[in-house]
Amino acid sequence: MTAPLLRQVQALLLASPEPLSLGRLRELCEPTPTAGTLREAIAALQREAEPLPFELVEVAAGFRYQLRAAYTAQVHRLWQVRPPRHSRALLETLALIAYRQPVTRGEIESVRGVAVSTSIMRTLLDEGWIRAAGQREVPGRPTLYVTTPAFLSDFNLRSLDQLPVIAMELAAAEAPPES
Amino acid sequence: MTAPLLRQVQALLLASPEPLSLGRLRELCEPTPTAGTLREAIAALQREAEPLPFELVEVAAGFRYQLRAAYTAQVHRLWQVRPPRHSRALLETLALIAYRQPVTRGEIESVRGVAVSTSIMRTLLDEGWIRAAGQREVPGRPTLYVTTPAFLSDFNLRSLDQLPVIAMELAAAEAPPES
Amino acid sequence: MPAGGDAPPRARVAGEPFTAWPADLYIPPQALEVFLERFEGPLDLLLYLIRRQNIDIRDIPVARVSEQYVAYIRLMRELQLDLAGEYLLMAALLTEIKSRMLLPRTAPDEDGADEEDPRAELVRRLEAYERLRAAAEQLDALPRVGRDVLPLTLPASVTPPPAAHEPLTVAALHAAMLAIRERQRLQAHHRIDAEPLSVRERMHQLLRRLQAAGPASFVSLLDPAEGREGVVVTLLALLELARERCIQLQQAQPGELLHISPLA
Repeated sequence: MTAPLLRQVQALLLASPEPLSLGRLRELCEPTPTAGTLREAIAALQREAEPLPFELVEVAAGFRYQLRAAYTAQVHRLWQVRPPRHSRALLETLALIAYRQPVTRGEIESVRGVAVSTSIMRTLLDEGWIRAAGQREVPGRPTLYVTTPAFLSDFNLRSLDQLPVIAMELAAAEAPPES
Repeated sequence: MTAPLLRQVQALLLASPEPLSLGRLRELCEPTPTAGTLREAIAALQREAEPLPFELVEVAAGFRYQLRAAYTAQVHRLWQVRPPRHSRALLETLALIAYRQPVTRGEIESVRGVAVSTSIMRTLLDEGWIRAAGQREVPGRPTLYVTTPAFLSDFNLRSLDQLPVIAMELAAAEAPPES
Repeated sequence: MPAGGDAPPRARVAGEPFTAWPADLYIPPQALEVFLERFEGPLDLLLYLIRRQNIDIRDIPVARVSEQYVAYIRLMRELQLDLAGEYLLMAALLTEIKSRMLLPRTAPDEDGADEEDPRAELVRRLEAYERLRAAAEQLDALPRVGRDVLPLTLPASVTPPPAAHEPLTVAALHAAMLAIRERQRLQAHHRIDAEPLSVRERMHQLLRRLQAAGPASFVSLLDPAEGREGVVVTLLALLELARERCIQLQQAQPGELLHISPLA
């Protein structure tokens, strides 16, 4: 006897520490559902969660259940932690990498007008939000940075297109100077 | 705005990596419910979960949500297809608990500078490497974690003294700045 | 406190947005420090000065803004804030633009192409930075895992077989701990940077030392542990002492060792 697809999907999503893509979900369900049936099941689960303190969202890496924002403060009290706040310097660095990728550290510095501290780059790498992706073919061959799918998932985004609209302007800004 | 007690309790239980006792739940809900009301809410949540793939059970340490046994096979497949890899975050969290025990989640976060995810705590608890050992007597009474005998045997250690020595700087750096 | 234009608050003092610079108001030094520390660099400071006065960014009165900019830099120095070199670079750039603005503009050439406004490059950089600042704010406003949303993971009632895990070793734990310590060391280093080294205090130290031990070279007066900031503070203290005629600075040739001797 196999459980209804709807409940299988729910169980898998709740058990997985990471978002699950449609493809992964199809592999894991039995019998293998069509993509359409699976999408319908997910939509039904999303409706079902409406009155509940958690929601089923789609992010870059796939689908995940998450606690609604209104309840997180209470849970943070449980852990006695203040959610980590990120400095403006870090957010500006991350924003530039997100909107202009791939960029080098020098290019970030030239837009921000100040040096980017090593600890900021390290934090961004540690969080898994950015990664090195080759080198720019200019003297010194500086490392190029791009954002990762984990960045999108952690910011509740499905793709880079979903970044707030300011994206357009920033990306349109002049090409990086070849410092 | 406070959410209905039922949803508050559900949110706390879903997000907590370890079982929550009635006492802890009462501390965390707002406004503080009577023990009777709280028990009723838990019973209601248990009934609500009947058609769902997870259940609300009472174990020694308190109440927790878990996936029903009927879904075990499915969940195991989830692990088998891609075995959970021990991330650097997990390793560092375990290292901090091993070297600094007893510590609270907040203390781990303040040393690592980033949030410790619930799934990491859960993995460490599930592996049987760490356990809750009381609460720090500070406001909020956060849970203290220590390593278990299973941790020692899994790591082939006879006692904690056998952990490689780390210079004392770390402990010193943690202390509030004197001078 | 009135808001300065539509500039976002640059700081909060006692919970109140701190947008305008109250001209005649006494600001407790701590609040002032908090306010000044919030600037993310020279572009950020310049934008603040421009937006606060509702100046058209494409028509910056360079002389006035540069004067205000330098006043802020001086204030930051007095408060011993860790001043990045880029701030001074910008001061130099503003001075250069100011002087170029004084030169007569050449007439448009036959293509009708006007000579570029000396401010054009700076305006481009300011606008690019302002967009970045807005982008960072929007990014920060997105619901974020760990802060606003918590992914749920439920345990199975039957724990999955542990075999699938990669083996963990004590060595890996040790390495993880070393990595943490290394990071903390870096952070501790930053904390030292932020610690105010007082020029006034350094002047006293240097004078005592020179009077006790006699003439010394500049290099011998530096403490490597204090880093770049230490060099700057020591140099400022020496210049200050020389100005007050407490010491004498001597150098045989540019680039050679700087010798310092106490004056009676």
